[in-house]
Amino acid sequence: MSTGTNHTETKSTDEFIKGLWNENPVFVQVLGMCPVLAVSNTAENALAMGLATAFVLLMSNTLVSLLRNFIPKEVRIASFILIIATFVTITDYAIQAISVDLHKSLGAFISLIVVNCLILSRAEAFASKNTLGKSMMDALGMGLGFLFALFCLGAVREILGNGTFFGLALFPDTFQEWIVMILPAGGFFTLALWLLIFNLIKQRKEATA
Amino acid sequence: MSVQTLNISTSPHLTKGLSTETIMFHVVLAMLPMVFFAIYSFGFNAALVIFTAVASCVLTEHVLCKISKKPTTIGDWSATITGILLGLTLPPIFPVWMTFLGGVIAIAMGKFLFGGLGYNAFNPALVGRAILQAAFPVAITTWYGAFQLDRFTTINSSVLAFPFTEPIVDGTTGATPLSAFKFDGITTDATELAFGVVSGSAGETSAILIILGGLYLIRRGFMNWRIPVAILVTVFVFSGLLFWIDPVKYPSPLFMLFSGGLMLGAVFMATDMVASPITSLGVVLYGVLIGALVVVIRIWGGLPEGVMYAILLGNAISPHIDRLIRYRVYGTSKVQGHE
Amino acid sequence: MSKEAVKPTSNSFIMLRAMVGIGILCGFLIVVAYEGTLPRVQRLKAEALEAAIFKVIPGITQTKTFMWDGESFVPAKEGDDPRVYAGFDDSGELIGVAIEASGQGYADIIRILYGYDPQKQQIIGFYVLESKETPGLGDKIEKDESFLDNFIAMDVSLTDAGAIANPIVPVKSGAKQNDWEVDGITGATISSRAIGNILAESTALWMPRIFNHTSAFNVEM
Amino acid sequence: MSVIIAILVLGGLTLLLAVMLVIANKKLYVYEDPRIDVVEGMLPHANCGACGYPGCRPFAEALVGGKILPGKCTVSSSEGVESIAEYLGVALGAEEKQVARLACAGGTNVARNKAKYKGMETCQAASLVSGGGKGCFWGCLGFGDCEAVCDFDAIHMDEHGLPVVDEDKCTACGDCVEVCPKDLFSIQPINNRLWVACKNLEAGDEILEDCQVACTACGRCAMDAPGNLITMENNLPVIHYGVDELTRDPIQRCPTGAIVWLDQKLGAIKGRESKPVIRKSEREIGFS
Amino acid sequence: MNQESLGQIFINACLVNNFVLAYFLGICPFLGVSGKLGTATKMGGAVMFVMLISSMCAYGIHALLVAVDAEFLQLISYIVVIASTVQLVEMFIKKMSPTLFKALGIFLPLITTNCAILGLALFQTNKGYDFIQSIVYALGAGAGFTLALVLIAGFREQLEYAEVPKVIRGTILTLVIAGILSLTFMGFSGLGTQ
Amino acid sequence: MRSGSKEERNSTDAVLTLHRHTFKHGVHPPENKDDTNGLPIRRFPFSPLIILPVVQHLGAPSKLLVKEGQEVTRGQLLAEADGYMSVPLHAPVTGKIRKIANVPTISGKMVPGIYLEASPSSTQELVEGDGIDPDTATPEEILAGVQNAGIVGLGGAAFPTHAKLKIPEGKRCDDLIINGIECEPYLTTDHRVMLEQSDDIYMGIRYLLKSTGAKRAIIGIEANKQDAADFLSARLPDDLPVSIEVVPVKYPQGAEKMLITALLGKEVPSGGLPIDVHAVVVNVATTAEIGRLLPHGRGIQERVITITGPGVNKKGNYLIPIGTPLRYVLDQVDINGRISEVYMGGPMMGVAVSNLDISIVKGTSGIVVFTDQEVSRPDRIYPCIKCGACVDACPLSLNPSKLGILAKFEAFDEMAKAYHLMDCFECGSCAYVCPSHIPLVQYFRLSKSMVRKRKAS
Ligand SMILES: Cc1cc2nc3c(=O)[nH]c(=O)nc-3n(C[C@H](O)[C@@H](O)[C@H](O)COP(=O)(O)O)c2cc1C
Ligand SMILES: Cc1cc2nc3c(=O)[nH]c(=O)nc-3n(C[C@H](O)[C@H](O)[C@H](O)COP(=O)(O)O)c2cc1C
Ligand SMILES: Cc1cc2nc3c(=O)[nH]c(=O)nc-3n(C[C@H](O)[C@H](O)[C@H](O)COP(=O)(O)O)c2cc1C
Ligand SMILES: Cc1cc2nc3c(=O)[nH]c(=O)nc-3n(C[C@H](O)[C@H](O)[C@H](O)CO)c2cc1C
Ligand code: SF4
Ligand code: SF4
Ligand code: SF4
Ligand code: SF4
Ligand code: FES
Repeated sequence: MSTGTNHTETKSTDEFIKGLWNENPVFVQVLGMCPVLAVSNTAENALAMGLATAFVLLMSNTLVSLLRNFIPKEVRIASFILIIATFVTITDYAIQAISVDLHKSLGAFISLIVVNCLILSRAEAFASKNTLGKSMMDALGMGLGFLFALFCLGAVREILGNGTFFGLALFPDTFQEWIVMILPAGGFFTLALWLLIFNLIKQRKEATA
Repeated sequence: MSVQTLNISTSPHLTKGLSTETIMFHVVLAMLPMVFFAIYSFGFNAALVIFTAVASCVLTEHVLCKISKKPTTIGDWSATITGILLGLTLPPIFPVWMTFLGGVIAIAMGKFLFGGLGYNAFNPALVGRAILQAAFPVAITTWYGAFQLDRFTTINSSVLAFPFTEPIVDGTTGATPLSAFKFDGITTDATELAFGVVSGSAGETSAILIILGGLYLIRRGFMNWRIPVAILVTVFVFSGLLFWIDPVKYPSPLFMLFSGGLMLGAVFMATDMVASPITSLGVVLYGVLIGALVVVIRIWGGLPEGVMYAILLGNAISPHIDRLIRYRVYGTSKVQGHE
Repeated sequence: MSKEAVKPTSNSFIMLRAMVGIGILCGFLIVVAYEGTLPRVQRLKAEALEAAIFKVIPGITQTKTFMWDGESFVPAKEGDDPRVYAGFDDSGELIGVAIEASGQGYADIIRILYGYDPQKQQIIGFYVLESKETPGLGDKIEKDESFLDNFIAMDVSLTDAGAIANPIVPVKSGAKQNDWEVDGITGATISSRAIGNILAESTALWMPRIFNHTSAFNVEM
Repeated sequence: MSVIIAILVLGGLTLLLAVMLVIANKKLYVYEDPRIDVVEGMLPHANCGACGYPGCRPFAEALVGGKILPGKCTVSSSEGVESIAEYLGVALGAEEKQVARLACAGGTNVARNKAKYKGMETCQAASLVSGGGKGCFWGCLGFGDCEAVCDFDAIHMDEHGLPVVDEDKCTACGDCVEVCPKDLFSIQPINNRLWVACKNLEAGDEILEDCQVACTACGRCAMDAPGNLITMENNLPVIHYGVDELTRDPIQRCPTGAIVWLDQKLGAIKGRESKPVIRKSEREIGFS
Repeated sequence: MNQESLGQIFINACLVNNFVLAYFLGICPFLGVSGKLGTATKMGGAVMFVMLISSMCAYGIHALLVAVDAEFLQLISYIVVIASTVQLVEMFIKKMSPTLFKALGIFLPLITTNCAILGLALFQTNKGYDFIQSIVYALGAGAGFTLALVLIAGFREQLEYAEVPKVIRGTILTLVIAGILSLTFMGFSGLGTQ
Repeated sequence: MRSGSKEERNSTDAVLTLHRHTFKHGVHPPENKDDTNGLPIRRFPFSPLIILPVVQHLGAPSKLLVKEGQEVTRGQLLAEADGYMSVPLHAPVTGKIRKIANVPTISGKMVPGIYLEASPSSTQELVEGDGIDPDTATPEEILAGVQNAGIVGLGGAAFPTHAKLKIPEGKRCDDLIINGIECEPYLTTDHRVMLEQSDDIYMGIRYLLKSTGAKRAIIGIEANKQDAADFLSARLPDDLPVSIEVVPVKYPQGAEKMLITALLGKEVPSGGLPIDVHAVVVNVATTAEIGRLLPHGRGIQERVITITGPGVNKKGNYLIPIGTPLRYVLDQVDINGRISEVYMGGPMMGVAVSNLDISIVKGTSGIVVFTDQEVSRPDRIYPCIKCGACVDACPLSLNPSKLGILAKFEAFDEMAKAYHLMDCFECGSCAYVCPSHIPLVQYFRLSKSMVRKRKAS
């Protein structure tokens, strides 16, 4: 597996890949669950939320990595939170400037990116210890991994729950929507389903390995 | 004396001779009159719904056992019970494909995930119904009148809706007594309710047969009588109190007792021993809680009926009841309630 | 394995400096973003509101915001409350007034905007600004044609005493007989009732005010 | 204007927070040796307890505290142990590898059951029901509790229902010793290859009825063994490892094959004298 | 100003719009700390406590920001103030009562980065609650969080001893139970309207 | 209820009436006593070989006094008590010690023992020691007499009776309870003893009252043995403060804790002994044995055993010498068909026999034999469906359902800490009623042994 072991110097691309798959923040680490569940009722929302999160993650990882030698250990958490909150605020305004409707449907969850455990944990566990380049790759990987997961959920929930994909009707008019998928319960169930799929894949891999 | 092999095993060497399978089978027997009455009053539609529910539950159970490489457990009748109860809680013109899905959900999510027979945290049939209700709220609140003349000649197009398509009901739909009360303030006569000449879920319409089935199981010792009694008494007393305060605003306690899914729920669903508390006192508390929730949801909530939600909440509380309410162990001074 | 040595307890000053420095930097970044996006955000919001007003008062070309100062309507400035939006046609003639109202729905607060025609004493348009009702069920209040038809010409005429003659009442689907009744939606009874109740409450407050002060809206554009 | 407000507000807030943290930092700092984390990271995290500590972290604490040497960890590979020793600058402290040994050879082909046990299929449970029904009270019941308990996959039941220890995988954690209700396992240095594979305390040939490879306490092995290598105690031979050099000779004296030589490759070797038991099938249960 | 009665606010925040089961807030601790009932109750207590504090803080900060016309700093100020207050409280408890700290303290840092806390602050501002309403809102939300946590923990403790298929054990099972509970809580809908 | 004074007895000459109190929960297994409860006690022939484990009691092993080859006479001391928790062993027959070697026991363990060959020609006359007079002896003398007679509890536990009778410092005994319940299905030993050895029982009570200092004795009898109760009350000597109480038929009424609750309305504290509620419980057969042996200074060498079950043709209540091999016993009573299970004790608590070479010991109260046809063990075990039947059966109000699930997942510590595992006395009521056929008692026995093991290590 590609997580850098032994003597080979880890490559930045490894950092990228690991976030996408091996250490996927949602399916493997189970982090940042609130937005994953709340804003994945349509593929579009999921995508937007994923992008917003990835952006904040990238920016904050970058800044944290840049400032890592200036921040004493004792105040690091507080400093990270400050930095993250800043980028979240910026993102919030940016989305408002793009589309009021989008902002309405993402709701309070843009603000809640601040407390997304994923971002703080990457800042703390990775960016504060690694060089700028690696930290950015890590952020990109994790961000895209997060986006990917969100999208997986959003797609399933929208297709079953609404009969559409990115707002486009997929089925004839007579399609019966499964409204439960759009409800909170559907979020829990869909995440459980994806986790199950991931676990099964993992299990199979281990069995063959 | 010819001895070859002695068998050895632990005491006790006697058993009462009752088995889980027997209990479950008798529950099925006790429900049969209801099933027949449902078919009698709602015709082929109900027959198809109930049959589909049972078939899908049993099939799901069998397939899951195969997948997990365990011997099949369909012989213990518990999947059949789940299927019958699921079928009985659905509207008689519920589409077959949705019913089938409900059966799969009930067994897979309500039972198998938790470890199968004996471990289900919630009542599997109600898990199936709850998810169906959330997924297809319109279809599951589309009621059909009982004793339609053509009930043994035609099958409603809604029942045969093509999988994944919206059902289209032909004929007029009827409001259930509860929603008639909630939204239009009309109450229905309690005797009509008791004998089941109203519209509603397939199995909830005849209180008398439900009670008879329950009495049979109680007599055979297969059912804990405290649960239905606690629920029904609580509903009666609570709603009676409200009725006494303001008979215009609140429905009569008899109406509360005999309408909706209360009877079926109290007698056959809240009594599922797996998801209910184990001690007598705990069971009474559980019943009182369910009864109170039913009244609260029906009277103050946004939904006309709350039996399903009340029972599921009761299931959620029952591990805590079991933790807090235990028998006082012989020779100890205090009731065990702590960790 | 990171080989980094554990830092000894840092100098307090370094900590203060780092935190305050970051704080100021952050403040600065936020202000820049805020100031940078503000005009566009405001414009988008105004446009969205305007679009909604145009929808609920058909046939207007311009709008103007008014505030109720307790006695009459005066042109509103930024941030004034409570307010209504008057809609005019090309000729500057008052066509109707749009009013915002809100109340508890099935899931959460529903915010609506409705248009009132003081001439005909009718509600002439209806739009949901914000709702979290169940998609597929409760959100029929935004989309269901027959439900929206309720609000094309809904009677809110006043009695001589200045109260609503026939308060708005929600009724069960298909039971509508009078212009002041809101015909419910099957499967979304709660949400549709909520709309009826919100309207009933809001109209009782605003109709007399607007009807009796129509002239206050006729100001120079 | 808003720039100034923002800077004032945030500057003020962060100042407040920073001051607080500074105070906290001054008052509540607890020192923990960072090497503990590092060493713990190098350990295998099996938490097996073979080192004598309740888990890997306490062992790491003890290592850093100099209370014990890294070689006590029986699970780590030798490189792993070396790297810890190197990191801490201490000696390896490695010991002779130890493994679990089974003192019973009574598989179903040679030992018979007197009664048929019905109930929970574990040795622990069966042993509580009239001893489990095996003819030889001391013998292995064969339900494989030891196989199940071994976290290292070092025990497998053979075709005759007798556990076989994989010497490479065994870490001497002692779980099997603890779980066996008949106390058949013990932890032994790997080079103790002369082995008494019987625990029955009866003397005489009657026991052969129940198990064909039982020790009948005939004492020949002890008589002919060099020096004091073997003595008879409680009707069983006891091998005094380390007293004299181990030889394979005693196995040649044993008429039943209860005393064996555990060859690294070939497994247990019985003496020529012992009656070969060629039966593969299970012996019938019961008696007349 | 919001007109909801205090009882309505409480029921809405606790049951109808339960933070965990309907709003998806605080899912991480919900998944992480719901394995044992003892821990779950303590966590619930700690969250309720922190919610109270942050609700009050948010009320104060909001007033301050409105006064200096810097509402765009709302988010960052909330989070900074909440984080610091929680830390202050943590230190205070540690000093005053080591036993309470043992019961509560270890959860406090966890809670700082919990959506439910910040969500509460933001929602209460959005809804325009006054001081008393805010406090009741915080109490309701905290009670709802605790309720959800305790109900799940009851199941998880019980299901530790169940033949749950191996792939499903842990998070997946918790999510399924949470989903069913979330459906169950839908039964309360409409309760807060009267 | 009947008490000792003459006037009262005359006034209530009717049958004894049912005692109202009983304990909570319990079960009603079919009694199956009718085959043997009408059969008088009969003497069993001597087996040519007697096999005597030296330890037949709970406690320290006794010390052997004889050598291989030695001739012994019936009643002679073979082993003496080694310490306070030990009792002597007497020769049940006149004969010759063939071998001193390990002997098999019912637990499967091999323990030191004696193989004694009976001499067919000898008279089998008893050796007697010094008798003890109940009126003049001191409590200490009585205790010593009980110990010297080798008496252990014949109710099943085989606990040295003198140790139980010794009232610890600071405690007192108010009530002496004579346990004539015999709640185990099939067994009729105590029933016959009450009908045939009433004088011995009353004599025994004299000794017991004296040694414990109790003010009164209560004989507890289950309602299905009304004839025994009536018979005993008719034979009650005037001067004895004894009352006879008939209690409802319910298993396990005979467990001492349950009996105390039924008769005295008190509960023995968890982890405590009857003496903590000022009571001592002794089985009727034990009492009769004391009354029979002490006046003559004899040692116990035989006991009454019910041999019954569908596999036995000559069912009955037999007086059998201790040490008689099981194989010999079964040969004598004519076993029909193929034996498949043999229990020592009743079917609820008795122990299954794995080896017919074991012998009758002092604690054996019954032998129940089943053949292939009768034994139909449920082959399918279902998971616990939480029906609560076990919870409502457990006389100690434990939660066997929860305990069973925890045991299945090996959570032994939690069982002991939170669910009172160690209180369970393995009565089997729970497993008897369980519709899922969960081997609850086996779980608990195993769990208890694991807990003890962990505690020890
Ligand atoms: C046992 C049982 C439980 C039920 N629980 C519910 C419930 O919780 N909610 C519900 O809406 N309908 C439930 N139903 C179906 C109702 O009783 C239904 O007939 C009721 O009147 C539905 O009214 P609605 O259309 O207005 O939702 C249940 C039926 C049964 C048999
Ligand atoms: C998952 C679910 C979502 C619901 N969402 C709404 C909703 O958004 N609006 C609403 O009015 N009722 C909602 N309901 C309530 C039911 O549909 C309710 O039975 C119905 O409003 C009663 O109405 P009817 O008489 O119109 O069928 C919901 C019910 C369920 C089960
Ligand atoms: C479940 C259970 C049932 C018992 N049943 C009886 C019984 O029926 N008769 C009896 O004498 N002792 C019975 N005992 C033993 C008594 O508890 C008690 O030990 C005995 O009566 C004391 O007398 P002993 O020492 O003379 O045997 C039972 C014990 C248990 C645990
Ligand atoms: C009195 C009684 C009521 C029952 N009720 C239900 C029920 O409501 N739903 C269900 O799925 N199974 C029910 N069962 C069957 C059984 O308990 C069920 O299959 C288990 O819940 C599956 O683990 C019932 C069984 C009995 C004896
Ligand atoms: S060695 Fe012990 S634990 Fe292993 S199978 Fe034999 S009896 Fe069981
Ligand atoms: S359980 Fe026994 S065989 Fe397995 S590693 Fe431990 S000591 Fe070795
Ligand atoms: S065996 Fe133990 S748990 Fe079962 S009923 Fe008897 S005392 Fe209770
Ligand atoms: S009797 Fe058996 S199935 Fe019923 S609760 Fe007890 S253990 Fe479970
Ligand atoms: S993302 Fe909400 S608590 Fe972790």
